[in-house]
Amino acid sequence: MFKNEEMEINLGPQHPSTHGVLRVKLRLDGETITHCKPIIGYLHRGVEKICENQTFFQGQVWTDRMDYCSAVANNLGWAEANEKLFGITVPRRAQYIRTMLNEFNRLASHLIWLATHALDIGAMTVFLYAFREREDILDLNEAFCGSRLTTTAFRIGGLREDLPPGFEKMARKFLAKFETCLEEYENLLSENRIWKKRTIGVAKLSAEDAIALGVTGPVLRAAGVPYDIRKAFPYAAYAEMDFEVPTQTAADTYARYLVRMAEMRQSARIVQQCLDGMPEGPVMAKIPKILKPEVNEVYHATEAPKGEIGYYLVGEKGSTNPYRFHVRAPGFINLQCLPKMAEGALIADIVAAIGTLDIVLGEIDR
Amino acid sequence: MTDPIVPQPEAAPEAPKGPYVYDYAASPQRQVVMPKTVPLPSRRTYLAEVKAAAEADEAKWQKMLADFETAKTKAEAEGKDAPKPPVRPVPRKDDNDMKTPWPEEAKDADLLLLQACLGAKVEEVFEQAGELTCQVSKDTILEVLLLCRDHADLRYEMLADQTATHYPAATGWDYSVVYHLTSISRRKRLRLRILVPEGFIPDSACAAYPSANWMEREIYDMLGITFANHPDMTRILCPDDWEGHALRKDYPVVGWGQRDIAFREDRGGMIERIALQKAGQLGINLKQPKAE
Amino acid sequence: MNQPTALEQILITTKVEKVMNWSRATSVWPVTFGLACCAIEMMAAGASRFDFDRFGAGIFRATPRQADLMIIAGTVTYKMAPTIKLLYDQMPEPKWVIAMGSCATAGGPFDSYHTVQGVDKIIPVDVFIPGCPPRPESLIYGFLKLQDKIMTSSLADRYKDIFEEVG
Amino acid sequence: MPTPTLSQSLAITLIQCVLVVLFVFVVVPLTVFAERKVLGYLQQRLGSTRVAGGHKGVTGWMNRGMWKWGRIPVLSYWRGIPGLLADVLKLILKEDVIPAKADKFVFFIAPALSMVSAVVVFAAISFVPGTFFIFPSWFPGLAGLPVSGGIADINVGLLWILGVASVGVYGIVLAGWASNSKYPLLGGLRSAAQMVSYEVPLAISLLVPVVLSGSLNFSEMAREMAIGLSAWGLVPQLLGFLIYLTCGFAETNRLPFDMPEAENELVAGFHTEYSGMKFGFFYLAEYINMTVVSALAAGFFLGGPWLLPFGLQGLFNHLLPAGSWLAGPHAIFFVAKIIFLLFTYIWVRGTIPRYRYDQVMTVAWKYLIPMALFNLLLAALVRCAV
Repeated sequence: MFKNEEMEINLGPQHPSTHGVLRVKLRLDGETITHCKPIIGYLHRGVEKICENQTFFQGQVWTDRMDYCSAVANNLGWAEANEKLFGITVPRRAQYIRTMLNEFNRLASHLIWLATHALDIGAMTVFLYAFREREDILDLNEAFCGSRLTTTAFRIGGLREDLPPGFEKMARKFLAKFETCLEEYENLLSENRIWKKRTIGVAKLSAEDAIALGVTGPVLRAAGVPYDIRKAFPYAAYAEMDFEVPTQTAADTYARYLVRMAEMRQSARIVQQCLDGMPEGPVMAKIPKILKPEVNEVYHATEAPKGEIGYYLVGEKGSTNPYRFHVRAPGFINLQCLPKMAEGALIADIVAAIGTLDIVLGEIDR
Repeated sequence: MTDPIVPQPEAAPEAPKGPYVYDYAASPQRQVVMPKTVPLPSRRTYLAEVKAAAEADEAKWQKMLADFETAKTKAEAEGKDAPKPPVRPVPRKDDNDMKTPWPEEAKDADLLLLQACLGAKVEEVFEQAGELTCQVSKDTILEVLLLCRDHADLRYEMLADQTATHYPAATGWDYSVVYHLTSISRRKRLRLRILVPEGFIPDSACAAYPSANWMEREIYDMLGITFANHPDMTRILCPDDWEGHALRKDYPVVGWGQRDIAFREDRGGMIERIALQKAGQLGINLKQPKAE
Repeated sequence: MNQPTALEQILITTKVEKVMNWSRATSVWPVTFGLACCAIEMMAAGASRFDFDRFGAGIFRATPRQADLMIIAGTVTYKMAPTIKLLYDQMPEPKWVIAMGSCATAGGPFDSYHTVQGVDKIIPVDVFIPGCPPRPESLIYGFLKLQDKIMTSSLADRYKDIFEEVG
Repeated sequence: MPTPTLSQSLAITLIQCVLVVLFVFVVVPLTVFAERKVLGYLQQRLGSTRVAGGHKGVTGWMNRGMWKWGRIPVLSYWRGIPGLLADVLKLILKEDVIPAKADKFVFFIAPALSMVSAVVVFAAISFVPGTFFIFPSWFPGLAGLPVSGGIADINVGLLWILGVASVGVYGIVLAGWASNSKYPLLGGLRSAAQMVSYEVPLAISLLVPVVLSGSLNFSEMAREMAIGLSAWGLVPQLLGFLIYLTCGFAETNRLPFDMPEAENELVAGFHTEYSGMKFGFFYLAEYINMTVVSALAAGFFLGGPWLLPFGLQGLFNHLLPAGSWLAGPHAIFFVAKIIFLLFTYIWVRGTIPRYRYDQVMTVAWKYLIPMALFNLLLAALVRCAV
């Protein structure tokens, strides 16, 4: 008389909480998810193919548009991969400025994560507050490279220009107020009963599963694995910085929230150190105008706000274009664990799971 | 009702029937320049190249010396001034901060251990730019991956990245598939590489590292390499009915025209007529598509 | 047709149309639909510093059925194109489209195999906003231009094509 | 006072209806507007301030400031109000899409059901105790007749309110079902379960005023809760008030219980497929329901039209002579209390996140119902003892 029927439902590609154009095919038994399959590719723009047909210098503008929330981190990885390919040594001042901008960018990216994640769970005011602070960081971006979002901040071999006058003052002013802003968000969320109910124990991913699925970034650190490329394989000026890698062991959405909030504090700390210990000197290495590599392949990984972003470059002798340009996008790999997180959970939990993974479809689909 | 003073508009040019598409075959972007070289880094090739270059340099020097000798004897015979003795050319040193990373001999313990464990299955090991590369034979990749994961002295827990490259100019093989392994506990990275000919189906890495699932799907989508024992070997980025594999070197950047879709409702073929007129004015090559 | 006839001038329909246009221009509800980088700037335009809501466009509706405006914020790809067309068809008339950024306008920098070279190949666009991505100010300016367009539009113009077809 | 004839009483009822509907359609759009504004302030932005049409003519007058004092900082914040009119007008003018696979009749009737049940509830709520005003002697036909403060101050007022309000649930459930689409269906199912669950503690928490006042008539209950206790009802009944308010949030689908239309999960929930004024009906019905819930809460727990806060009661008793033609402060302060509660709705929406669906049910069945029952028991014991 009664029969169980599963309902198949499509989350996206146009859906308020899929952070762009992710599509998730869900099979529901009532409100419980029995099967979950993410479908991607709705923003596949052929970045890798385009870059293979452009010179090494031109490749940078496409890295901006991959993970558009953290363009500077993408630029940094790209620039360092190229420098590894050519064997370029970057001046120390340039390294410091890069580190500082990268950390500012981490703040901006985490703020977007906080904003959208909170909005997904229903706390709409945090969205607006986080965007308020993010605008200040974008002002810093704008002061440095003239652009808000797609920064094209670095060049192979260093920076195009030194910091503009007044930048340090702006940055210090921002840092001075940022701590109180963080406390403001935490007042709204950290001890909020509903927030805790919605996040504690939701979308769990154990450390073993996370490592097997290649998950990196805050999601892995929230599972108790202190793997941060800034510490494990130091690049830029991170070897000289004094910072901690925040970890949690609960491996759920709330743990990831705590990890990211702690990371924001650490980022502010690194920025402070960069500002205090900024060395003098040139910001650009001496390199020829046209770069032609020897036969070489490099894989350079850096710690983007979302996890490990790796650039795989193959250089062809005598050619100005990379023979192969491949990006190991953190979101692409991290998204693989969505079925593991969501199956058996309720439909509201998948919204939390997508939010906590902090995905950006631009880099997933490339 | 029309005003007699206003001249009548000229009759529109006769529009040929049928839909029109931009002829991408004629576009310069469509023309694919196939690479002539095989930029596959390898210590063996590098040594051979260096040796050949040194030999060529030596030969050139010998020829210059010989030329000088003949010129000298000729000048002596003719009673002219002796020509200047040749100077051996020294390679120009650029004044910049670049230090080209060459492939170096494998000294790292991991590579030596792999070589010892696998023996003849390892085709090549070398280091370049501080990165360890181990090229293994294409049939044994799953075995090597399992070894890297489980061996007590290796412990590469994570497959960070897997990708492939198309080398149309190579002989005997067409694609290289690279695996970037990370050891979180030992803070080490390792690159495994296999060379795969067209049509060969390598083993999927999913059995050793579940994270290979989507990366192998992406390789299949972009380069057309299928993997054996993969749970879901379908396209991931492009739609299922996509034609061609985009990252092959014989695939044009602008594609084969799939992107030039027109979903927009055309009321009475108006847009087509306008497009045709404009194209005619601009001298763009428009042609009828081939009948399916 | 340039000069309105005496009859048209005194007809009350034009006044009604004015009020209708005013109401439509004042309350333009966009559909929550972001594609790529421009979506972040669209969100920024809705956030505190720029506050899209000032112009009556702050209520982002999640469902196309209740929206008047679709902001194509980002790159349109071959895989996404049918969905965008479907969404546009699901929106009730009268509806408007803003193509935000160079990708939606003309493919932008992505002249590649999977990128549709401009959303106007799929759906009719009212306002194009250049920039990669456009700043929120640009989006607001484009939106004000759209308001001007709505204010000066007339029903007869909007359905001219259909009227011509019907005869 | 003369006894009205049948036609006269019909006319008076009609006038009352018009007044109440007027009240509803003034307060509700203003709530919609206030929602945008208050949320704006919570989020450090301005909210709606402009209408289309630039700086000239009528629209320019609206944009520069509705009134002469529109330039005064605080008052200028109300400049976006004409936008409300535009919203309604636009929704009416919008194309009305009915999905091809929808059940057309049910699809059509659902928003009407929602809206009508929400408005009809107001019949049993009296805004002013006793006489609202008496028609002056020059008024043709109705001279000297009193108009009471509610349309139908019936003896089963509370039953009427609860009964009719639950009909509104059918509107939502039917809307979800008739759309023949998956998100609305989920929204409809959620709302069915949620409404049924929350009506239980809601009704139980309203039983306390019934027990304490011994009546089901709205105005009598309000009087008993205010004057009988000589304090605001929430002083002895804080628990009841909190339970009632929580259930009120759930019954009106407001955050943190907006399960049926949870935007981030179910797109727009049960009204995903609705467009134009049909959607507008759902939208308005939600706000009318909010007003109803607030009116009940203000009536039973905040002193209703009877008691003013902070000892202002005595002041007003002195200022206004008894038997004034308008029972002014009563109506005004009752409305003020309603508005404060409406503000609370918006305040909560701007502050806290959304529950998950199973947690919503947990809250109802595991916490609210036992607490409400305990509260009722306590009230009954007190009543028996006193």
